[in-house]
Amino acid sequence: MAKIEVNADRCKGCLLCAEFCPKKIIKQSDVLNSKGYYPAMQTEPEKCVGCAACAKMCPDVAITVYR
Amino acid sequence: MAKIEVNADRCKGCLLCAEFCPKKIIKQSDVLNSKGYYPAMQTEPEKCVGCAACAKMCPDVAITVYR
Amino acid sequence: MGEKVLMKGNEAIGEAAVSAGCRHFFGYPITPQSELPAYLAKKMPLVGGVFLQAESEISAINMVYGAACAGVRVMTSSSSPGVSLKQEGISYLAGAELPVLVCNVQRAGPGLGTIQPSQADYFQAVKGGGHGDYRLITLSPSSVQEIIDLIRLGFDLADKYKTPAMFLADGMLGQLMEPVDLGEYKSEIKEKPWALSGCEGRAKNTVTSIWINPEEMERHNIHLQEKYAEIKKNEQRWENFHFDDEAEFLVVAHGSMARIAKSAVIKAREEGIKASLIRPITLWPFPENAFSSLKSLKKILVVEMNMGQMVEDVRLVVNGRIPVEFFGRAGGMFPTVEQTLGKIRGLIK
Amino acid sequence: MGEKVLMKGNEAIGEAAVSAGCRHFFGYPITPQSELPAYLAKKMPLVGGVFLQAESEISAINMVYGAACAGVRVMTSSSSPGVSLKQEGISYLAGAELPVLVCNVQRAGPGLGTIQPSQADYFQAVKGGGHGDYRLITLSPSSVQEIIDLIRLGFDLADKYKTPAMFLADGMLGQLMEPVDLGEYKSEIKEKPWALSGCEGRAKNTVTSIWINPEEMERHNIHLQEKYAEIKKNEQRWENFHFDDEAEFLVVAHGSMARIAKSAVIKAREEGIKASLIRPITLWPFPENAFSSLKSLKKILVVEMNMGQMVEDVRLVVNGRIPVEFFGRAGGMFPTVEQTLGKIRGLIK
Amino acid sequence: MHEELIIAGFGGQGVLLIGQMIAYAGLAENKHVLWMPAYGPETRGGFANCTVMVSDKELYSPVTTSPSSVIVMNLPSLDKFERSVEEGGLIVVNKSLVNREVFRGDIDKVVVPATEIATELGNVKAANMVALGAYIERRKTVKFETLINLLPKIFKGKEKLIPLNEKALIQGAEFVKNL
Amino acid sequence: MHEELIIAGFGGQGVLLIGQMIAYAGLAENKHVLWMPAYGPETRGGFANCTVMVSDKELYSPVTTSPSSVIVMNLPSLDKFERSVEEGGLIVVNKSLVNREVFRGDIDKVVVPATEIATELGNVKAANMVALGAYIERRKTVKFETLINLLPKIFKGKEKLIPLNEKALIQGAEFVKNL
Amino acid sequence: MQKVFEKPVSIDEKPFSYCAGCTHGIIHRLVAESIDELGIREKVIGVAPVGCSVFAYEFFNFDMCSAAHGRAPAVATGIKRARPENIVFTYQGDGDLAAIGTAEIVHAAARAEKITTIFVNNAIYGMTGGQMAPTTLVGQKTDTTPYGRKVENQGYPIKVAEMLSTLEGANYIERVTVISPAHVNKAKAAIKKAFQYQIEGKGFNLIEVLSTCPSCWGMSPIKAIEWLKANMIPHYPLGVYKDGAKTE
Amino acid sequence: MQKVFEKPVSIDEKPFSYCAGCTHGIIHRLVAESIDELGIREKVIGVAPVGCSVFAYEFFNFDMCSAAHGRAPAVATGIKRARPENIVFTYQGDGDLAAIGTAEIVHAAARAEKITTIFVNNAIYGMTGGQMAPTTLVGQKTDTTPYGRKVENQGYPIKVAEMLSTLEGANYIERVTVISPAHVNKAKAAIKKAFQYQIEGKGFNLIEVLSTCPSCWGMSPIKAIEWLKANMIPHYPLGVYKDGAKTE
Ligand SMILES: Cc1ncc(C[n+]2csc(CCOP(=O)(O)OP(=O)(O)O)c2C)c(N)n1
Ligand SMILES: Cc1ncc(C[n+]2csc(CCOP(=O)(O)OP(=O)(O)O)c2C)c(N)n1
Ligand code: SF4
Ligand code: SF4
Ligand code: SF4
Ligand code: SF4
Ligand code: SF4
Ligand code: SF4
Ligand SMILES: [Mg+2]
Ligand SMILES: [Mg+2]
Repeated sequence: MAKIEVNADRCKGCLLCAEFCPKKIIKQSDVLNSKGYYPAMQTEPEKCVGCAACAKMCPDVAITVYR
Repeated sequence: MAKIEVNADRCKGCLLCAEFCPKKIIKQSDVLNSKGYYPAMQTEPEKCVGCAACAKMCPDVAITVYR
Repeated sequence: MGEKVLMKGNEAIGEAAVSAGCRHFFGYPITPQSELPAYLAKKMPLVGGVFLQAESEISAINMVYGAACAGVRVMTSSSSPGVSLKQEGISYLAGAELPVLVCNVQRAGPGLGTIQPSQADYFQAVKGGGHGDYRLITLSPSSVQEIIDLIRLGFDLADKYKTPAMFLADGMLGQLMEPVDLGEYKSEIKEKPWALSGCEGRAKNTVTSIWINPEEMERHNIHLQEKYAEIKKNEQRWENFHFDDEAEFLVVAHGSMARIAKSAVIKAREEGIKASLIRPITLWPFPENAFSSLKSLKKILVVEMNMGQMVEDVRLVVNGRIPVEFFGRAGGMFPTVEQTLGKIRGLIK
Repeated sequence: MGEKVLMKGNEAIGEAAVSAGCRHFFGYPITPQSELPAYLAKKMPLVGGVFLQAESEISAINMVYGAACAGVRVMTSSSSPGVSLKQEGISYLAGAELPVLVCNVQRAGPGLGTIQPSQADYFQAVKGGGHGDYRLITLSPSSVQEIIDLIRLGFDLADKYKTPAMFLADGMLGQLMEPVDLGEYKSEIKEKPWALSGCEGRAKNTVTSIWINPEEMERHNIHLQEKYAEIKKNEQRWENFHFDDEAEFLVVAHGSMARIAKSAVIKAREEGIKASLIRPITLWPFPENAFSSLKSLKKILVVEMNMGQMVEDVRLVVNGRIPVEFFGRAGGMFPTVEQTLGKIRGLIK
Repeated sequence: MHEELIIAGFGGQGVLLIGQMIAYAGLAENKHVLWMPAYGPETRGGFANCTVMVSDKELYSPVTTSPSSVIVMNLPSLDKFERSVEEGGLIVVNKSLVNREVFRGDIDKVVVPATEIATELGNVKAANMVALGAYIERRKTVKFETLINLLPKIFKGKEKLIPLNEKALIQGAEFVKNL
Repeated sequence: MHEELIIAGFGGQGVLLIGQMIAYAGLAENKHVLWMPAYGPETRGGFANCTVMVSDKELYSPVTTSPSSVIVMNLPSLDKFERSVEEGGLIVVNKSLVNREVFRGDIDKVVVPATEIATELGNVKAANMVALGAYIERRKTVKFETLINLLPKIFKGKEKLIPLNEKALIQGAEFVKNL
Repeated sequence: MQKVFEKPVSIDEKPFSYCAGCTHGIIHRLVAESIDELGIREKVIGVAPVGCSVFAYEFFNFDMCSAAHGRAPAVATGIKRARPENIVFTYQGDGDLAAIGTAEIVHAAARAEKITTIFVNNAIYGMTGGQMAPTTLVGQKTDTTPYGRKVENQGYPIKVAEMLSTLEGANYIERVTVISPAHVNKAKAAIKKAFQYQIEGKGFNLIEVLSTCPSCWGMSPIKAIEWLKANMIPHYPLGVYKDGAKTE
Repeated sequence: MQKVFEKPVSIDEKPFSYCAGCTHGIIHRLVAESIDELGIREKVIGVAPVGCSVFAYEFFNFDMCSAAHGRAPAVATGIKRARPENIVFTYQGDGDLAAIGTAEIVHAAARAEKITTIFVNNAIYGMTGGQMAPTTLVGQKTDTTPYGRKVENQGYPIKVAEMLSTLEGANYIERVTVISPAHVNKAKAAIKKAFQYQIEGKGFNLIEVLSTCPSCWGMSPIKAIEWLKANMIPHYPLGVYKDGAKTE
């Protein structure tokens, strides 16, 4: 059991997290955040292995990982 | 047959020439030049082999060598 | 008269330099003048010129020194912090009497400050930011067209007097886009028999700024001062704007600030205030002649995008004849038309 | 009162700095101030201080910036060309409000110039050689004893106002040896809660000179100007020499030049000329208060070891009330007692 | 005629470009013109705006604190510039990105769903042209044809974009005509 | 008492040192004193000179163009400074390195073979002390004993040089007494 | 569930101002994590450069100052000499460190200054809008090399790690990158070690981090990572260039 | 009898102002001889530094200018870019080149600037009276290291030839000295080659010459030569560090 939380206010929608998620379970949301970016979101939390690859690649320290 | 000429006005009496002359035939003169130095002079020209070691070591381009 | 084209101030600097025969530019990137190096990086190779990005402003000013020694027309450009770094080099250029053009597209300081426009490097340019007694011909444009004209003039004056010239603009002008007429321009490039080119067929040439013997150093300084006196006599330039025999109030402003002040003067005139304006074009030599007769004037207002610099030169030339007031804002903020108008109204009291 | 000892000006700078609690010196060699680093290179290790020869004047001023960020009393020293190189750094120090002491033992320029004494960096020090609107508290000593006093004062004022101070001497004073009384001196070292020391037990501290938002930048500039106004109000210092209600002629000179001018004033008095002298000690703030009442004065003569710099500040304060004349020499040459006397005599006509 | 116009929006919405087009058009019609961007440290993202002036008379101050017209492409720009429009001036609002009314009652308002119209035309990026078309139709600062004639110059090297942008300009103008 | 003295010679002849000694002695006698070297770019070789002032009054100008006394240790220094001595002033000449007469008739002259005397004493370098002794004997700017008392301080760490220099000082003074 | 990854304490609340996908942000985080893990946050003093990271003092949560362009090593020297007990580091771009600041970094290294430098090499001047850097690759187009960097005009890119490794005063020099989680792990270890050495009183320590600049390279963040891998790494080989010089 | 050795034409009549026995003079002569032999005197433009050789323009008999302290490589770059057909060289001391001028020399080398640099390393600042240079040896006493250079305070001496050889733009770098006729011969060959390369359009070329400073070292000229041999050569090994980089 694992999951991630994306801090939508820090996220800039660069999608490096999505690119490096081994499970390919991160997508861009279609709701603009306060700074005009579409933040990332986890699509299928149940597949998450909590590897933190996404968080390690996040340039905006927007991801918290739980396991 | 060889000899050197020391330009007494350029010479500063550092005696590097004397030090490196293989024949040890250069000495300091005891007549002050216009700048207050005692220039070098060749003592036994007949022993000079014209090797120019003196001239090569002269920092003031004061030596002309003839052969 | 050629066709008018729209041009950004920073690009106009580059275009004018090339049209003045400048084929060598050495600079280091800094906002807000970046369009200039970008423009010349594109253009120079096309006209057989040299664009070189130096490793620093210090290298750039010394490359400029070298190219000037070699006798070519050469320019460098930067903005405030970068120009501070060039001060030693500028003093060397003045001492060695080398003609070059240095551009400062001013931003606000002190320190790293901000990239917004400012006129706070006036003192640095006209009083000498570097060491020793020297002066820089200092030109302040007020429109993109005038950028073209003054860049060309800057090269010509530098060559004529064998001295470095400073082109002192600000970030607002650098970004401003206006129509310009490039016209036909033929700069007369002076012979430079003193330049370094290899001593073939002549005695060796030497360029230096060291005169270790104080008697010689003083002679050189006196020579420089005589040259500066000559420049002061010949090269004062300014614009009179509604400055006539009836004017009661005079605004003095230069560069972008003069544009804003002109709008304020017009509004003041619409209100019936006999306002006028002098716009110094040469900051050094300061256009003292513009103030020779103050006629019907009651008060002078100096407006600057700084905390009060040119006002000192105005006070020096007015020398107590009439009151000189000051209004300025700093840090990338500038007096607006309304604020300036308010200050003009305030003069009446 | 302690025992008097003979000391060279340059060494006195070092000794005074140490006595003022300065334990950090960063500099780069240059004539004619070399005795100072040599002195501190010997002394600092003995008092647990740091002497570091930087790789350049630019590094030195930035090391000084770093040490000042860390909250210690710190000094750098150079001579004219080297001080030009420090201009960006000085502007940063002013912007970041860091208290440091910068010494300039002036030599003649422009350019490499000569190593003989000069006062030609007056403009650079008091008008701002760097970019942006800032001011440096600028102190000009006239004797070795005063070097001791003003170095100490410089540190205290820098701390008090959180601003860089410039100690502006010249090669003549640097080489001059005179008796000094080191006295008992206890500098009150201010707490510096803003300094960087690691954020243990408190919120993080930040030192910077960037205010990218122009509104904030202007606020910061206004804050600086208010501080400068405060300094101008509180810290003007000067010496009156035979300047009384009957004086008809006033000489204004500072530093070494004031010494020569005093001898000339004395000779003029012997000739029956009612001569007097004002010696500015703070060059910035310029001692305007000294000129508040010009009483019986007929003429003012400003004498400088340059081509005319401080004379502008005198003219600004006199503002046309009476004529201000100038005499100066440059390039390591300086007005002699006889020449100055001649100029004083000339005022009578 | 003396127009002082501010155009504001997000970076990337092309507000600088349409400002330059008006300046070019004014120049082509022998007017006095100027164009000036507001620049910030972060050229990427953030806000962008520019000032354009077109006049029969010589232009002095390049900055205006009371523009005669304003085009706002998003909400923050409306918030920032609404108050500055001079009395009787014009405001053009990109309704698609502005979810509130214009409060001012003393100015002319053109509220156009520029982004939506552009999206319909096939490229959201042409919203600036829609707004420009609407503005010119209402204000007539320059002639509409002058703008259309500029397109080949503006899109030099990207000629395939011309028809779309021309259509967007026209739609913007049409929208106003049909108001 | 107000003495303005210039001491000049080759670099290495110790002219700066004897200047400092006079200043130290003056200080010890509670006089106003100053000492200033003339410095050049080439510290090595070349010429050296310094100015010393000793006075009952406060000292202002540290430079003098008309010294009350001059000590010249070689010919170029005589050439350079002879004319500047004020009327009625004193010139001390190291005869050993000056192969001409002093022209001035309006000043006091002490011509002493300082280098020769020093060589006889065993060290040519003490010529400066000979000249100093001669100068002080004639001019009495400071007391002779004050100078002698200074020697341990001046030659701290090189104490073995004291007797020679003391002798040189005395010989210089004796030479003048016997003139 | 437990938090296994979160924002380090040494990162401040204020969101970064970097462009989307710019790896400056990853490097910031690695610095902050290292400082947290070493327990030195309250002893650290950082020096921000002039470059895109000019506002680093807003993003890190400890004492910081900003230096003039290129002079961070001199500023850090001033701080370290004044407070040898603190941990001092500079964070610098390639324009800052390898152009205008060349003398300062060379001499900080030569002096064996006991500081740590994080050197972010993105082969371009980001902040000023994309001009050539000393590390710009041959052929690379930038604002000031519109026809591509040419050897005849601009010479060769400088390999900072290699150059500084010739200096005896350099204690630890490694080149890393952050273009994959594995690279990030390695980079983190290097950065931490560069601080660890300083804690042990050893200097000079520098980590060169190859970084992307999607904005000025004109690429998406992901394309930028690919470009870095394909073009930068071959010219700037990753690895340890120096470790444990003879400073004790 | 024929003249077999005389003052080169490229040496001016004016006697040198160097101290007696200072090897700056030998190096001057070697530069002049090389220029004479290559027949380029009328094409040469030299750049004098700030240092004891600040007056070099008086001693050489061809076009010269003097640069600000440390900036000779930038000045030479300006000249060479303006007049590529001329032969441009700088003559610089160790303070000038390796301290204040570090950035300028590194970047001239990185740019493969087609110039020649004669670098006179005498481990001290001569002109200003004997302060520490970046090349001052550990333990060496100078005016500003009165207790000897200490690694803890001033770090390690910089090996310029080694450092610059890491730059791809450096074409030819050799370290020589002039402490015996044989060394003089070698130094001459190196200097001549450094000009020859420039004639062929190749740069950057630098010859580091270990040189004495009898005055500031406080030694007789002959003792100074011995000291150089015993102390400097072990730390600054003679030899070719780079030859024929990939500039064409
Ligand atoms: C003295 C000075 N020169 C130039 C500048 C302009 N400037 C700001 S940042 C920068 C370069 C930034 O590039 P880099 O160091 O590579 O950092 P990046 O933005 O790529 O992270 C320049 C030239 C300045 N602020 N100060
Ligand atoms: C900007 C500046 N800083 C410092 C100086 C003072 N200065 C003159 S020469 C010199 C160093 C000379 O040493 P080096 O380059 O080794 O040459 P050398 O005299 O030993 O041949 C210095 C620091 C100067 N003239 N200008
Ligand atoms: S923790 Fe791993 S699996 Fe889960 S979202 Fe992140 S990268 Fe994907
Ligand atoms: S990597 Fe970070 S900033 Fe980028 S999309 Fe993912 S969460 Fe957002
Ligand atoms: S040429 Fe040779 S032998 Fe003759 S004097 Fe010179 S060194 Fe001696
Ligand atoms: S080497 Fe030259 S300067 Fe030295 S003593 Fe011999 S001739 Fe004279
Ligand atoms: S410009 Fe480049 S380096 Fe700067 S923040 Fe944007 S992507 Fe990063
Ligand atoms: S000081 Fe040293 S380097 Fe300079 S000329 Fe004298 S011996 Fe040569
Ligand atoms: Mg970069
Ligand atoms: Mg040296």
